[in-house]
Amino acid sequence: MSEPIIPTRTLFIVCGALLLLTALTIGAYFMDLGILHTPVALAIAGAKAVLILLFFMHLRYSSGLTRIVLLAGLLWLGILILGTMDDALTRGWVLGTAP
Amino acid sequence: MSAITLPRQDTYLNINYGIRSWLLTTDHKRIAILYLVSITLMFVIGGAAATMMRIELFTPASDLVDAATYNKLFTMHGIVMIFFFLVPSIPAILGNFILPLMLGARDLAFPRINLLSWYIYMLGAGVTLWALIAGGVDTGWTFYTPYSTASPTHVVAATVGVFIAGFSSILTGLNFIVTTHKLRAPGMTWFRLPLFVWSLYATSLILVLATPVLAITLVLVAVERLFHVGIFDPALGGDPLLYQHLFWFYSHPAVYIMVLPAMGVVSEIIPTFAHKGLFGYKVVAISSIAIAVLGFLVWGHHMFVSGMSLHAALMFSAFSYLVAIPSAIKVFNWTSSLYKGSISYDTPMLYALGFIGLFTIGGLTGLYLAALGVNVHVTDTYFIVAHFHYIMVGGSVMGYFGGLHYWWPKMTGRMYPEKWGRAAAIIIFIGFNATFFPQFILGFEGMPRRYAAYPPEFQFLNMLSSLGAVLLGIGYILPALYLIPSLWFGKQAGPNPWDATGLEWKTSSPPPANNFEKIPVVTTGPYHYPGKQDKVG
Amino acid sequence: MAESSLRPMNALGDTHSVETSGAHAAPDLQFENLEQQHATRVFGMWIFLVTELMLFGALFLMYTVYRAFYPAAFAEGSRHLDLALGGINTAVLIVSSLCIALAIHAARTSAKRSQLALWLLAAAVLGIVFMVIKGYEYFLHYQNGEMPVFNWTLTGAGAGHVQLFFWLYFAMTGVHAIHLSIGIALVGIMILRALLGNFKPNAYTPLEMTGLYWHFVDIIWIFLLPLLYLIAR
Amino acid sequence: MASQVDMLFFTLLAMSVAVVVVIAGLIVYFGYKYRRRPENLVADQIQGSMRLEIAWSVIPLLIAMGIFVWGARLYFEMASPPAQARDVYVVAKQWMWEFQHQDGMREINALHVPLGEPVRLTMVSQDMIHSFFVPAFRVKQDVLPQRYTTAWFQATQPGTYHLFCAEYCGTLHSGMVGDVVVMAPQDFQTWSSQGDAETPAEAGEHLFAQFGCINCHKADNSGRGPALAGVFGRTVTFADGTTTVADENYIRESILNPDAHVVKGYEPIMPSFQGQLNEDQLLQLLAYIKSLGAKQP
Repeated sequence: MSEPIIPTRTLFIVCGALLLLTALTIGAYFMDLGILHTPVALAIAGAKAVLILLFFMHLRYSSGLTRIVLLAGLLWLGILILGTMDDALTRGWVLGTAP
Repeated sequence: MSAITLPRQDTYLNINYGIRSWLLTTDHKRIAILYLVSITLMFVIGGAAATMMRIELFTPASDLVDAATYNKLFTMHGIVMIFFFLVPSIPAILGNFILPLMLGARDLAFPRINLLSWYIYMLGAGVTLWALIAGGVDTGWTFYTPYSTASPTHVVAATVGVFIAGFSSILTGLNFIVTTHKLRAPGMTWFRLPLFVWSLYATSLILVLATPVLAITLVLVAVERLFHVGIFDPALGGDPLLYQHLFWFYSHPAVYIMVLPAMGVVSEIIPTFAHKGLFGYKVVAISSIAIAVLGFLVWGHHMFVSGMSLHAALMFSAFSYLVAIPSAIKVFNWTSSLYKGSISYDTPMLYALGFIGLFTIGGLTGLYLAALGVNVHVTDTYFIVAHFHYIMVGGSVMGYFGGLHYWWPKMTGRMYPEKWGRAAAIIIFIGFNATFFPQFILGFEGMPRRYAAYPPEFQFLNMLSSLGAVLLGIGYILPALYLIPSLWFGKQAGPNPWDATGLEWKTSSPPPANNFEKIPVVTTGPYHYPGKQDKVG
Repeated sequence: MAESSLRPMNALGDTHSVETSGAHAAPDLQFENLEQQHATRVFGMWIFLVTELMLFGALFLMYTVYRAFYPAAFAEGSRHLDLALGGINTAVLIVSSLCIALAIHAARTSAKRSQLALWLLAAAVLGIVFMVIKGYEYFLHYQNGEMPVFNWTLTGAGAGHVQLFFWLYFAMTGVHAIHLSIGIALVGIMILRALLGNFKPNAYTPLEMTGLYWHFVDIIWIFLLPLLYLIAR
Repeated sequence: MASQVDMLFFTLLAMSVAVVVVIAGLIVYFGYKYRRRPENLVADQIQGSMRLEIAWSVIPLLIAMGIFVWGARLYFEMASPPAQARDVYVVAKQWMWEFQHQDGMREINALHVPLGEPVRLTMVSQDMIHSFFVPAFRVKQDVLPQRYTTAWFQATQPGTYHLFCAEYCGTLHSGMVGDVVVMAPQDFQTWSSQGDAETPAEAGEHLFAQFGCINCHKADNSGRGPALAGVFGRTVTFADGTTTVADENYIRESILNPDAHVVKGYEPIMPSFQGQLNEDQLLQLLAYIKSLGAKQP
């Protein structure tokens, strides 16, 4: 309860930034980015998530413990996806030949 | 009621009476007792299925039950024992009872969620049992697709039951993590926590992080079955190996859910009965966390012959060896703790020593399975059946029985008959080895698992195993025969019958509803026994 | 500590079920003070959100694997989605998150129940708007024969893989919609409690937890938008 | 291969016996020596020893890494069949094994192989996941639906050996067993010459004509699809610039989902043959396409 109260102005700015980023990601969709399409879209989504986490979920003002909890969750999600993709993407990997 | 009349003392048991006071309780100790009753019931059901299987396997042909029934038996045995006995047993019974006491807290952080998780467990168990009674399930506890979407049995109900029970696990894990972080008594720093708390914390991490993955996967299997088309369907380009990845992402760490708490119990019992601190306390504590973390990197070693890529097989094999190290460290430290101790052989200690021996064998055979070339031959045979029973039964169940005897006086206020206790421990140890050691040889000779009928040359070893199972069965029945009467006829225990050091022994037995008259202040490490202090060692 | 142990037990022997939402209430038995109780509950919520992350994580994994296997079919499936509706829904959820944040701000700065309840109501209404738009999208998929099992008319080579995409689309958006419905229900309860005057500037724990949940559900959607709608033109 | 696997297995066995003897021996020895007696009521409080901890972490780790490398080498050998291996096609279904030899012999739940010659299995399942397991040869490989997996072995002793399905596949899983019969090479010759059925490659050639594949995949590369001679085992380049080695699974995908990967320079016009060919026929087409490669110089 000792968490600071975030001023409404900040909240409105964050919301505006989120809406802007949404417009940006849809704009990027109509540009010809080639292979960068998905990375750009995911980077924008990541930025939006960080904004929400920091201000709406006030991670910016929370204890280190909360951040560790979140990072642990992301790390485990990473383990799940990387471990499985390691199999899925290398099935064609036969000895003596390139993947 | 009581055989001996004593001055009345306020305890969590006699604070009030009646079925309502139990079913609506939020006292972690009463919830632990609720779990004890329901989980014991599930153990009996799972055990009955195992008994039927061992009788059937006495002869090569499938003569006692037909193949379809046999398949349902091993499925029922697996589902009930894993999801409804091994996973919840130590955390939900012993952990629930002891964790707040050990921390010096009055309850868990979320008492009502704790009760809710018991109801969820009962609901999950009920749905699963309905599936088993209504005609059974024959997919094996692994629910591998595409068979689980094609099997003509009650797969949906069984997966839904396991799904529901998963939330019970998640809530228990969540409760333990938050409690350990936020409700420690004054002075109870992280490195003053008893090792049982460390192991429960590590277990809870796995419960919280792995269970949701299994939950959503099983839901999708159920949906796929109901609509006859879906995400794992090979005909659409779906990948059955993806199911296996998701399944083992939970189910391999689940092995550590089952065995880590037992390791914690052993780490409590050894100091108490050797009257000395555990050798390498910090290393043992951190190794629990290491097991929990590394345990998430190895799930693919269940899939070495599944058609997984060579590259992934290499990775998972290498990581599997890494996770062996913290387990080995624990074994070495437990053994070293006996050095220059003052050792007494009460029942819990017998279970703990049995645990070390059986877990060592189980762990070492894990190295065979992690070796890619050897794994190809012995996986999916009785070798692997023997291996995981050494870990889960030789490890977890020994730990559970050890812990149950160790904390029985605290939970009930009564002592169990020591001679009977020791006899049962020894019978279980012998019966266990007689049952499962022959299965290593069977597996190496090539007998596949989940076979209702088998070639006649495997009969001798199967007979040995079945006879051993009779002894094991007797060993498991014995504790029920002396523990229940001890509630009325047992000797009064007193607050600290074992001369142990944990905070749980600093309050009366059974504890009062609020756990402590006054919250204790902690000033020393967990196993502070008198004796010559050796700093270097 | 000592004083809480002297608190009388109620008739059920349930020593812990004292409702503590008002500022005047004492903390639950196991807590030393309200501060600790608040911190503990919020921490518990974060752990719960991590389990939710892993739940969605399994779906994200399935998506990743199949998209890597069948990129063309996923691009094809994505072209069947209505980006305008998806975009509008994203904006709707973002604004609803703002409303929740403003509601908590109101709870912590002013004692006016009506202001708090209004922001909550706005969030709930926006949540319902999202569900209505989502339902309309589902209806369009049904009409266009893009709903596996119920009405599936896409044929031709690779249609199986497109169907896989739609399975994942319905699984991911469906699980998200279930979560959002729970969120709307929670906010509904919060509105009632706000009107009853349950919250005070120093007693708003349930609001805080509801807010965390709502924002989390929002974040999931923020990732669903590019993954499902924005694959390739 | 069997003897190599056993070598590692028994090395591990010797090591584990040693470890168990040491641990159990120490427990019994300490347990007896330091049992609680009136003169031994107070224990020595030994906190631990960092040196010991490091020793018993690092040494087992080094040993474990050694075993890992050893096991991985064996696994790699198991995954690389010799080039001149005899091809056998396997179709698994509930609850039987079907084998098809290159010279036309077909058999069910029995596999005849010549002594001393490496045999390479290309396997696919028609329904569930099965697993091809011959304990005597230390070979085991899951058989998947819609995807080819391979395994190989070389018999060193004549005789009859158990063949098991090792992956649970439904009611009669334990009945999905058969025999592997290892015969002296000349006996095998006699046995395999009994068959007068067409070979898989011949059958595949007929299918190639019957399903009209030949209209586009013309031998002189003048058709709308690429010529298939020599394509097997070659690296092919797709329209998006990625490449792959044309193996069994790629050929399979090209027949059933031709749009998934279109070879550079060609239009995605090939229809899918999903549902029109059974597993046997797919293997026959595969055999034919492979045989085309063999004809190339």
